[in-house]
Amino acid sequence: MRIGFFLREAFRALSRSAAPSLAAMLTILITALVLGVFIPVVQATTGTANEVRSRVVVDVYVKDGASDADKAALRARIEQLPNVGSLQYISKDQALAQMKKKNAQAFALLGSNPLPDSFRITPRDPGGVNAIADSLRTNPPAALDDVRNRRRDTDRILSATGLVKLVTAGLAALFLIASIALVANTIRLSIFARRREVEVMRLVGATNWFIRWPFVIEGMLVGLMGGTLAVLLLLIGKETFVDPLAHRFALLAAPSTISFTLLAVLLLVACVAVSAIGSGVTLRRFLRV
Amino acid sequence: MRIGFFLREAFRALSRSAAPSLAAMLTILITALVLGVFIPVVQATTGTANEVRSRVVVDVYVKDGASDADKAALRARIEQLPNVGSLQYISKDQALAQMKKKNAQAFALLGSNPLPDSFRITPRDPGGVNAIADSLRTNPPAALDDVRNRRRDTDRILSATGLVKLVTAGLAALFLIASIALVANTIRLSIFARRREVEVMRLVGATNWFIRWPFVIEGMLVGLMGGTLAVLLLLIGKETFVDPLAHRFALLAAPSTISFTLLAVLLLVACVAVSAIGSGVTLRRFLRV
Amino acid sequence: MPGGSREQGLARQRRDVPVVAFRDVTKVYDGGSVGLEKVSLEIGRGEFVFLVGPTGCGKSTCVRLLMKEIDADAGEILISGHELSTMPRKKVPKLRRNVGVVFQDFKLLPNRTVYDNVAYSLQVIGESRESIRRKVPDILRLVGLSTKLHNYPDQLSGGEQQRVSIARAFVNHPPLLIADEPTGNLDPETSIGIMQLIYRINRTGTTVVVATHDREMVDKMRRRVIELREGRLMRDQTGGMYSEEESTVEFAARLRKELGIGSDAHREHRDHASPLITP
Amino acid sequence: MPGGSREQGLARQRRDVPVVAFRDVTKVYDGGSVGLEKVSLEIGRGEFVFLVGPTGCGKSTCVRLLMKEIDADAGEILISGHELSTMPRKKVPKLRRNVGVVFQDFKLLPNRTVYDNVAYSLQVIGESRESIRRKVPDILRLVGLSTKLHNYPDQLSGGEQQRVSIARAFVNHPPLLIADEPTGNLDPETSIGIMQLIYRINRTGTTVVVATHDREMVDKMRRRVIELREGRLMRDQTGGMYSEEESTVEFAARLRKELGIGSDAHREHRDHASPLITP
Ligand SMILES: Nc1ncnc2c1ncn2[C@@H]1O[C@H](COP(=O)(O)OP(=O)(O)OP(=O)(O)O)[C@@H](O)[C@H]1O
Ligand SMILES: Nc1ncnc2c1ncn2[C@@H]1O[C@H](COP(=O)(O)OP(=O)(O)OP(=O)(O)O)[C@@H](O)[C@H]1O
Ligand SMILES: [Mg+2]
Ligand SMILES: [Mg+2]
Repeated sequence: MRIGFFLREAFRALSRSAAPSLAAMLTILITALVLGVFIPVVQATTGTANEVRSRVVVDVYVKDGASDADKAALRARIEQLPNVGSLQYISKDQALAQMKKKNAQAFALLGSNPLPDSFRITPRDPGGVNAIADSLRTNPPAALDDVRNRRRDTDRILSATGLVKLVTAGLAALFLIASIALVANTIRLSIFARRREVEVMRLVGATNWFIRWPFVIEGMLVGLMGGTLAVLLLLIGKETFVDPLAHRFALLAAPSTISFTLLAVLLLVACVAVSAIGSGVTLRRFLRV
Repeated sequence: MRIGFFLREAFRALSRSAAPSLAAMLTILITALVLGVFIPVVQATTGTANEVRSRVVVDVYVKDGASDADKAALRARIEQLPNVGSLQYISKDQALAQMKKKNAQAFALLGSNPLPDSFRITPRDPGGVNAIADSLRTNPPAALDDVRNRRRDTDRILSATGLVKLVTAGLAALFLIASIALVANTIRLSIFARRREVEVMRLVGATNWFIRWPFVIEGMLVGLMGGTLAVLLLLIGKETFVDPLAHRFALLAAPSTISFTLLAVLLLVACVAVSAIGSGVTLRRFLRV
Repeated sequence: MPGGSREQGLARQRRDVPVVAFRDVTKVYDGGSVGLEKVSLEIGRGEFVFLVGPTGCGKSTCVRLLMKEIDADAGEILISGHELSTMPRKKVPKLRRNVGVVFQDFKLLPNRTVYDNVAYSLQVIGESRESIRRKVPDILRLVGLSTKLHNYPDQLSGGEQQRVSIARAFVNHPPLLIADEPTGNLDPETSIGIMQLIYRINRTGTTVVVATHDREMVDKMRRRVIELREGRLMRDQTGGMYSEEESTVEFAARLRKELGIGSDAHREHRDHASPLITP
Repeated sequence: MPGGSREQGLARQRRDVPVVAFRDVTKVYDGGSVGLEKVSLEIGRGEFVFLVGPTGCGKSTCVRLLMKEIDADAGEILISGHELSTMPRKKVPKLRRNVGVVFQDFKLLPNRTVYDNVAYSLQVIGESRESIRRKVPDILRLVGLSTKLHNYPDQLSGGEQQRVSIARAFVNHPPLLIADEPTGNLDPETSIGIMQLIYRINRTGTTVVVATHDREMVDKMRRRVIELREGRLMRDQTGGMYSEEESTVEFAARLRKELGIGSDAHREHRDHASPLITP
């Protein structure tokens, strides 16, 4: 019976004091929409940055004519290193084939194969790539001819992707905090517009929770409606813009982003929670009559 | 005298009905802050994308032993093409020197120079790069040996940077609209909380503009305060986070972004304008008593 | 706009044009409540009229119609010859400045002090700051609120709020003054003071309409009485027995005598008490 | 919480504990206005007390103190022996449910209909829906608002709003009923109906405190009168001349006779009119 009463009260408030509730809903709708667009973008960006970082490698050239035992020792030495993700042996023939594919003209007239055998190390953490190279250079094994980690290129890649990740993470944090603050702020104001009502309820003998529950339920309804509308708009946007575009940009490796269903559920839960908690907490100030 | 009166009225409203004004200010502060962070990021991203796009080139290889006249004809033909930004002649010696710099080992043992002379075209609009190559391929001039525009690489670069530009532009538009909607919404609600006051003023014989001016001025003050706070926070953030980081990421070509002063001025003007106009427009609804 | 031109706005009208004229005015609220039904009446310049009737009979509806806060469904309402229903929205503020109203629910501005609430009435007509600084304390002294100048409405008792509303309606000397239940929250002594004030204002030529339940006051004042009942005009009678030339002091003295209230607070206290002590 | 236990809350107290006791209560508002100054008084179970005094004397301050809407600066306030100043915040709602208050400014909930405003008083004490559906129309018929059940407060006249406030205070039969100026916006006939209702409630054992300016009503009712002046207690007198056993019908008849008002609306209209027609 109580829950029925609170629900009816919440619906009454929604329909009678429509303006403040509508404003709260609009704020939730907008922030959820922005977040719903932004979250996949952040994920895609971070995913791409990580993908680029994973291309950072260390090439270890083997001395021409090194014995198989020396090569095995070199391999063992490399495998012992920390932070080695995967290790690939590239024979001089494979290397030439690759080169020719990349630059046919330059290698077309080549008589002999000038390229050495090599190991290609993909580090587990791209940030530690220079450490791998340095550790091999100090006290080099017999078979080692040269270590190449294209320090300039690597540094630039790491630097750029690091910056991208940092900026997107910063933006994401900023937006999340801003969204919560904006929603809380609007809810606060929408309850402020009805503070006289709350005061009268107190004077008539209503307990704090008796007053609060309808507001909290109203907050949940407002959050649910705002969130649902946002999800619907996102769905429409996805169907009409993103999916056709995805086709156009099919050449790119699409980094995996959150599934739409999960995103929708997350947004809805967040909207309802922030709105309900915001309502409940804000009321406290006006319940001290 | 009138202006003095309106100003006093606005300040009175600010200090007496502080809660709604404060809420409006908070919303302005937050959205301005988010925009203030986001605008330079958008600019940097777009700038970087453009910079990457500008690296898209078409290499036109000249037939070995082509006559000077033929070469000149080829050059003239290229220069006639639309969308040619800059044209650079690379002799076979220059080409070899470049190659050696990039991959010393592979070219170290080379006896003769296998590379041809070439022209490098940088298109004005990178999007039209394939059109240049195609137009040279159909009906090729005598000196032309081959046209290389690395179609796969080019397409990927164009596609990726195009996506980046599209997404950032979309996000920027979304945020701008969302910010304005959020601020307008809060102002609407903050005036809604004082609608009784407005109705009484009407009943006492105040004209619409007599009522409106103080609200508009209050809106300007609220916008100014919110904007100023946002600019201050941005400045602090810039000094403590961005500037030290910029040093760390100095390896990257920093794409030029809006100057902080210009950004601050833009934000302030936008805050004041949106807030003042929002106040004035919202009032209309309550002035119909 | 200079202070003088306002009064002229109405004064320019021909002398014999009634200040207020209702012609078959009907107002039915959404939901079917009858506010007024075919009410016709005229109030001449300088008249003092009581509007009486049981609760819900349409008194406040009359006031709201006169202010053009609501519009009539049928019939004509004229103020100094101006039809209200055809009056453009832009002219409404000017109308309201010429009609001082004491609202039944006071309608004070919650974010302004007593002083500023009253001053607002003068500010809307563009009065100078000096003149406001002179007039406002004057009128607040008249209604007995000189010690509460800087209180906000929610820091006042019911009767004090009512007196602020009265002061605000009076302060700019409107040619037409409408008081809706102006003494509902006031004790008899203060009520007489307020009625005396209204009488004085009436004697300066201001047309006065007072909606009230204070039957005794109405009886004793011997002025014209318009009675409504369920939105219909039931009675429109001129008392006729009072001397037009009664001074405000005489007037107050007579009222006090007839209502059995002493002229000073202490006497009133004893007089008031007596019926309970000696039967 | 079941409806019955509320009343017991106060009834459990010893019979001779006064329902209300003020001991040297002083309330000075921020800004220095004196609300009450060293007021001591006791009101016993089942008493009917008038609280009178000029505007701003502290009547509403008393009411607000009794509701613990504000706290006293000095002195003790006891309700059925419970000290208000030491009462924990959590118990305040229970106190307020046991005190029905008619507020001077009505304090209706703007977003609820007349019906829902009154029903809210019952909902807070957990009354069942059936019992609410039975009681609310009953009490609204008693105050004469059965045709306005679904109006919102801003669609009511001043007097109608006041009667909603009265109905809300009565509906859950609180052991203590406080009415702050309950007839300020009502015509004499309706006022008598309301006073008759309050009298009837008093006769069922409810303690009643009525703050009012209606001197005539106070005189005629012949009940205990507490008079305040500038926050000080000036008088605390028991009328003593009325028969305790007067029925509500006799009571109303006597009031009508003494106030010179007919018992039905039509007669009242003629009677009311007469003093102005024939001097
Ligand atoms: N906004 C409204 N919507 C619907 N009905 C209304 C509205 N305002 C007033 N009424 C109804 O119109 C009738 C007349 O109301 P009005 O306020 O004019 O009465 P009144 O004479 O001022 O009464 P009181 O003496 O109680 O103030 C009442 O029955 C009331 O319920
Ligand atoms: N919140 C407040 N802040 C400051 N002063 C106040 C406040 N409330 C009341 N007062 C002052 O306290 C005094 C008593 O007020 P109270 O409301 O008790 O009077 P009252 O007897 O109810 O008068 P009325 O008959 O006019 O309603 C008044 O002088 C009033 O100005
Ligand atoms: Mg009325
Ligand atoms: Mg009071």
